[in-house]
Amino acid sequence: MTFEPRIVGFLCNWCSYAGADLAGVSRISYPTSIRIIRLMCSGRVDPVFVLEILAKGADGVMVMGCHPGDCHYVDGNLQTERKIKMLKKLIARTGLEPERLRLEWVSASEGGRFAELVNEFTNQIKALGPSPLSGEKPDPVILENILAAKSAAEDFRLRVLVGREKELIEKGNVYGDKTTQEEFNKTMDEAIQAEYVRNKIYFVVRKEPQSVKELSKHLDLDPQMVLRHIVVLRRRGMVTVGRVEGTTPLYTALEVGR
Amino acid sequence: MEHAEEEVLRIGVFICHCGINIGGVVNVPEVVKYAMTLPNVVYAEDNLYTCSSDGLSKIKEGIGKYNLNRVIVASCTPRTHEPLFRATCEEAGVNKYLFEMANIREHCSWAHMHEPDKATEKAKDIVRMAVAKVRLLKPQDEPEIEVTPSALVIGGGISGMTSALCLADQEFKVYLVEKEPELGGMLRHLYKLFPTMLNASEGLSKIVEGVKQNKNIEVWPSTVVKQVKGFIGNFDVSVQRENRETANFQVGTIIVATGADIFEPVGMYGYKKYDNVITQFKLEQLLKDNQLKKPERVVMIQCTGAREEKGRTYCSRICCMEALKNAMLVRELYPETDVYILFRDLQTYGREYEEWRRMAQDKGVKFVKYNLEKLPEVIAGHDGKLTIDVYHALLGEQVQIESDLVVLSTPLVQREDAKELSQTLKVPLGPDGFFFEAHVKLRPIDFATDGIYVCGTAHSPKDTAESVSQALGVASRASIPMAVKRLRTEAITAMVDESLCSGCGTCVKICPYGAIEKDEKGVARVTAVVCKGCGICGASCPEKAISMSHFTDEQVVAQALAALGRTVA
Amino acid sequence: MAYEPKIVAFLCNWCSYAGADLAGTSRICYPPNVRAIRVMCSGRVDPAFVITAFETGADGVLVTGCHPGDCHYVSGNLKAEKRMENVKKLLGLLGLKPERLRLEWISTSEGEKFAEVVADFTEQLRKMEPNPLRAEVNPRAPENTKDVISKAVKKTNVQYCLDCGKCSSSCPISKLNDAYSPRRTVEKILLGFENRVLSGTDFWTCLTCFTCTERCPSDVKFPEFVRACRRLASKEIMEELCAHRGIPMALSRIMTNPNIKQERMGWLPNGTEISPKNDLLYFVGCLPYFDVAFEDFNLNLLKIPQSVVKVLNKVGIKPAMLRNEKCCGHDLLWTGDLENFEKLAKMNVADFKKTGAARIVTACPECYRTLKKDYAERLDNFDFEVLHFSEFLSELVDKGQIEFEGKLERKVVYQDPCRLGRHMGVYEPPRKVIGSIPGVQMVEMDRNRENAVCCGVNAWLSCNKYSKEVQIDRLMEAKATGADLLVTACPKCQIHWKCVTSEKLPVNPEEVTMEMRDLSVLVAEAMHLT
Amino acid sequence: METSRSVMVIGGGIAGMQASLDLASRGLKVYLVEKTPSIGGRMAQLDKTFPTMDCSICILAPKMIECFRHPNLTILTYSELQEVSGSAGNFTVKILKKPRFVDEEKCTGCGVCAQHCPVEVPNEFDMGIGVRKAIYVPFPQAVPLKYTIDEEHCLKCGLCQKICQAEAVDLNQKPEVVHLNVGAIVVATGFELFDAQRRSEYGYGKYKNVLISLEFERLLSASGPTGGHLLRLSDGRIPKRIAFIQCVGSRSLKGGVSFCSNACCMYATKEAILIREHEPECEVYIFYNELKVFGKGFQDFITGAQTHWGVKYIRALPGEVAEDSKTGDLTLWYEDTIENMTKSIKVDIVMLCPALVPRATNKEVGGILGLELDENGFFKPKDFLFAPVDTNVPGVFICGYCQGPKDISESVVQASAAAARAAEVIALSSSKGAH
Repeated sequence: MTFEPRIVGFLCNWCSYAGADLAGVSRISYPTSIRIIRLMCSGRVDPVFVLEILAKGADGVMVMGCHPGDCHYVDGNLQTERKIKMLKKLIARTGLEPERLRLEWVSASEGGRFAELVNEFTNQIKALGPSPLSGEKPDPVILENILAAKSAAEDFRLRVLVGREKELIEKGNVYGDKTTQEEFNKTMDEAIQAEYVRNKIYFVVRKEPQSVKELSKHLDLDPQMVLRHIVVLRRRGMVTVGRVEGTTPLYTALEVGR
Repeated sequence: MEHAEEEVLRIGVFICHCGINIGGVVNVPEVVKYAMTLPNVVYAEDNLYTCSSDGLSKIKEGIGKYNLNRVIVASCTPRTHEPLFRATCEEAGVNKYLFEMANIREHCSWAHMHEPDKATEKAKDIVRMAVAKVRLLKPQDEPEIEVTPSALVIGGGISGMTSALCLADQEFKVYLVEKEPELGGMLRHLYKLFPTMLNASEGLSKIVEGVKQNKNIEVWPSTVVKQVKGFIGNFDVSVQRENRETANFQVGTIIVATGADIFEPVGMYGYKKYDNVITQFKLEQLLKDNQLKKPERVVMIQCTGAREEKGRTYCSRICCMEALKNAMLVRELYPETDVYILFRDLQTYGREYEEWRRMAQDKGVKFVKYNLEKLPEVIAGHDGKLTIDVYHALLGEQVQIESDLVVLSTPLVQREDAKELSQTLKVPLGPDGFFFEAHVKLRPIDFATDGIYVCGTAHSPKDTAESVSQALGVASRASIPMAVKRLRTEAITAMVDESLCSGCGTCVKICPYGAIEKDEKGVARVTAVVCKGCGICGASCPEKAISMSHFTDEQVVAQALAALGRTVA
Repeated sequence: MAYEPKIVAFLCNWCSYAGADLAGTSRICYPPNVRAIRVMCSGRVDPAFVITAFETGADGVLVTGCHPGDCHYVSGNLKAEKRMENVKKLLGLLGLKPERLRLEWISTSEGEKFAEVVADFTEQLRKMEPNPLRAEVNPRAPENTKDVISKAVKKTNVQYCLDCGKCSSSCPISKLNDAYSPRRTVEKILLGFENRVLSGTDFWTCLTCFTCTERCPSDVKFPEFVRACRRLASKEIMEELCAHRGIPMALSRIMTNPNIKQERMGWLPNGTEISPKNDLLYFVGCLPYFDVAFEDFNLNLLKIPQSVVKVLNKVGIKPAMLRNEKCCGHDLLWTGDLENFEKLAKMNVADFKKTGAARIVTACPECYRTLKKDYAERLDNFDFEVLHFSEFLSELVDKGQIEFEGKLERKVVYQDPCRLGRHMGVYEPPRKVIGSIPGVQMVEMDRNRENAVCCGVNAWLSCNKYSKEVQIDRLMEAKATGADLLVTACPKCQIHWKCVTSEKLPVNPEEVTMEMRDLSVLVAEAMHLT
Repeated sequence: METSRSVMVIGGGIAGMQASLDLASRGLKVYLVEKTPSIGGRMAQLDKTFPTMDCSICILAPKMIECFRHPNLTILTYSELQEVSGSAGNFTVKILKKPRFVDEEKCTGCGVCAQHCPVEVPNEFDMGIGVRKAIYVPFPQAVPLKYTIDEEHCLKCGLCQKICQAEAVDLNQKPEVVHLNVGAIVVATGFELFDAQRRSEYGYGKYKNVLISLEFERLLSASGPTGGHLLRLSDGRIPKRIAFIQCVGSRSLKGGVSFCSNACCMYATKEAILIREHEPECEVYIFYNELKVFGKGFQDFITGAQTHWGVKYIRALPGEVAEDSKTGDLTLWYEDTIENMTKSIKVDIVMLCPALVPRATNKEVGGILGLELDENGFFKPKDFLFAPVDTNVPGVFICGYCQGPKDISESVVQASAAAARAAEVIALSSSKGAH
């Protein structure tokens, strides 16, 4: 049978949801693939939602908000944009196609546009095929990666960076010096990479204790980097030395209340 | 919260045919059957029109008969019908926040009318999603807060006084704070007011009297606002008099009517270099005090320091009329005196002012258009005269005008102390330096922060009539909360889990409404009244310490997973 | 009583002048009344020279040239002959004995003949009374330029100019001629640069077609402003720009002379009836003169008054008419000669009164505007209802008093004359009349009614390459409608268009040549009255 | 004298809605009387609003719904003022509710009737560019979302009656008179467009590709007849060059109105920017006489249009527009008053900005209420300076465009002002009543 994508759409109450209503009112048909969730503002979309849903096998996720400037909540939609930007980078690392996540602006008068977008996105997903995480036997590797990404997204560091982006770039930090978009992106990318890997390490060693060597093979990462991450994880109280085999310490995960 | 856990969920689902709008596409009975299979659904039925009066009574019946404590209506868009059904639930004793709508018309039957089967499947999913959410919903109440029925008006000019009088007439107490020792503001310095040419002093004295007489208005001259704490309904204001003595008021609302200053064009067109180069404002005073000696030729230069490429890019709105007015006054006073107006675009807008241009033309005032690219030059001529060398854009040639009085029309600019006030009140200033309203079109005199309003030239340059309109406007806006006395706070608000909050302040920065501040413990505290419930803070909180009532993470995710066919039971 | 006539003689250089010389060298005596002017060829003698000679008081004009065949310039003398015939006709119309103008062939060897001709001509003139036409020169009261202008500015709303340029971009001329812009003219006036304007060509370039007036948002009546200021503007430039050496204006000036007794009713067809007194007076206008002046165009313009009278008779009206009707003065008024205009107006009105008429009908839009508006404004005793013939006809159509015979299978396009349309707002009556003719299919040019385009010249001024472009453009527009007949209600339109099409054309003549007809003639035809 | 604590607001445009909401939210009973079948007014027809480029209906619809939901607010659509007696604090009002031939109680706005209605007529809301049925809602977001049968075009075929399962269609519905007792009255009748055909030199109504502003708004609007695709009506081609002509009928001593409409320079700029957004290839020229940039953010908006969007401004009001009957292209003649040259330019579409004029019906409304009108047909304020929203009749207030030219924000401000005065009057007269 043909593949019917499952798409979850987060729509803001004021523009996009109204736009979807208008599509219906104007009897503009589009694929049945999308399931709409109404939020007051697209800014409410927590990166964690998206990763959670992808982990549970959604074939695609659409986030829709008011056009820049139209936001009912001043600039909530710009916050959304930053989050999605970060998310896509994060997802890209997990082996899942970042194209499965999409952000669009749809105004209350753009019923036609809404339909077109759903149609377009559905086709795009069809082309990608079913999510490797959907169905009975989700791909274990990608699943693990996504869960790592998810806990990275729950983590303080990435969230605070996203939350402060506007301020850092426009107003400047506590010392009043501004960051350029380039500088910021650089920091952001590093943070994403680091946090993702760390959480990955955490998930790996949670299954069974591992040595730096093994880890560096598993993650195909320079042992030195691995060690550096482990140091951080230890400081965070997420990882500790399980046992020592000969001279090689094997690290294991600590249960952390999350 | 706890009791919600204990109680047994009893969900009722009411599915609407909407005539044939839904029923014609979606197999409603099948959806009803399906709904019954969902966890905690104890009752489901279909109606022809759920929103019709008899459909509504069916809901009430259902609630009573099956003592439902959660209700779902699957029909059209909540954006129009949710309030109706919520009200129905309340009438039947179910908290309105325990109601959820499933939009199976706009988002389903209408959009997929050619695929009835898929539409039916989608309808089931939508209902399932609603069930998933409604199971996690908690009853909410909308706590009310008291509003102090008094207002603080900052600025004793025509705007401030007009607002004050209008509020006072509605029996609200008004504290009118004026920086200067005297009431009256800008009008005290003006001669005649366009378009009626009334003497400013005449118009002003009536109003000042009115204010002084009014028992509900407390005038505080020579006073400035020092500190403002609190939020709409309950502001704590402390003011300070010249003589350092301070005072505190409790007010429900605050009106900013601080007016504007006139730009001093030092170094432009020989201002302050030649003493026969003066500002339009100065000319008005000379006319007022009958001090103007007969000039042979007057040249007025518009847009001096306004509509610049950089800096003051804005148009000051009133200067053209000011110039026309004074030009005519001069011609009336000294008919032999030539008057030239050097302009860029004549802002003779609205009902009267085009007619004003014609009046000036009738009176023989001469107009010369110049361009930003080729500004006029003022050159010293012999015996104290000045030569204005201007490129006449409409003739395409350089024209020299000898004049013994050059008058510069300069824009209104924000006052120096406005920045301080904007910080005290936590309300923004715009790029042009004037106070920045919540929305240019639909909330032109509100601030994004509830309970604080702006009017008059503090908002942007405008004439007397326009200032009065705005002043009356804010009087209406401010009287709303004070008239209803109590404010229902939005139930959909952010909630901070203090145990998780690290006080990083991200939410404080991110909230568009300044609804979050750090309390003495250094953790975030949400002012429910001010919160609009967008949830941006929740989605951004680094510690995930903030959650949104009625749109909690669990609820949203549950809905999403239900969409994927993975019911979280 | 005996008087000494003054004779102006034009002598051609090659024959007659030499002849006159010979008379002298051979000591042949002849009267001293002649004043000789040497021209290279008798063909050089412009009718205007002759008219001017008479206007300024010559009792006789003698034009002499080589004998036919001897002309140094092949056929110049024959042209002269034809021209002088025309001038004689004009003099006849003005009630002046044609013999006062004499054309003689005198060769180099005919010294005696020259003397005889002069002697004989002098004798002949002595028998007549002195030239009655001598127009009085009007010493114009000195005026304060600034006052005239500021009055005009107020009267015509010039001060309200918005500098929007609608006038210039509506003006048929400034679209072609960048040097000319009503807006800039106004702007200069308002800034006090009037001398620059008065010494330039601006005021003489305006067609006074009222298109700008029609469209100006500030209701600036530019043509009327121009009219008010023309009396101040440079006459030299005007004369340069004036077509036909100013004959028409000269004729009008001559008519201000109370002594003249015109003979202008010759065209009246037999069988038609007019009456000395009637409620309706038909004001013909200068058509009899134009018919002569523009004979070469063979428009036979006299068909117009003939048709009018026939139609009037047909509906049982014997109109009053003026045997000594004077020019309405339109062209004088629009070139700033107020004094002579007012003289003509007064004389005409005096004559109108004699007929006991209450209504005046005319087929000429210029006369129509001048009587209805300018007479009414300037004379306190003007109490007549003035109608353009088209209005009169449409009344008849309404009353069903017109019987058309058979069908007139023509596709007709109508040109709105400026003075009838934009000046006076008469757009529909002509259309109604044309539309009511059985068989006629009426089409419109894209630019019609208030947007119609002028025929290109007014008051014989500034007839130049620009006006020609305007005319050709307009004729092409008319042709493009697919109509086979171009109807207008103004004789001048026909004259100016005919003039342009009779010259060398920049376009294929096919695209512009059209059969033209005056409304009155068309109606007469349709009523089978011609 | 007993006072009514309710207010009648005449006109359901943005001004009327704002005044109503202010009054209702402060606890007074409000009757909002609207002539057409839906509230929303002119703003609902706009695509975007300057200078923020907000989607007009997006920011308006919530307000409309708020009006509809508000417990203190009763909307009387398709209704007209008939009679008023009494005085400030206590007016008695007669309203004529025209028959919709649809029972507002029963109609659920589902629209099945319109799908089946055989009669198609040009939709006024879309300025006649789009079509609607004889039974219709003017636009999808209409409030109340109740259908209306337009008697003029209805064939009385009864199809809608058969099809409507809510049994809402009632072809024998009769006009109904509603009696109200109110303490104050707010008038907000808004504006209409100057008839551009009166400036025949521009060929509106004669040339297909000469449009007026509001038609253009609908053409640009995503919910408009072309779904927001910018097309030439004559041949459906995408335009490559568009010219705006300002001051059509405004600022005129002759053939128009004497005043400036305040909004045209800005909305033309807005539409110009939208064109450049839709069709970056399409050149846009704005022919103006004076740029009116007096409002907050206006100058920056225009500067942006010039520098960032490449909109060309030419200081000239064209003298005439001519059509090439074969191609439908238009030639504009104008004198560039800065270059001092008379030129012509060929364009695909000419967009006229006609004067915005007070409604002709102000005479009747004014007559019924005893209000003075000025020579332009605006309602006269009692004192232009210090009582701009008061009128010669105590207790009757004016706001929005019917008081004088205004843009949206100025109208909103004045609406609140009128609300304040109305509330004041009621407060004062009831306190008097008390004593």
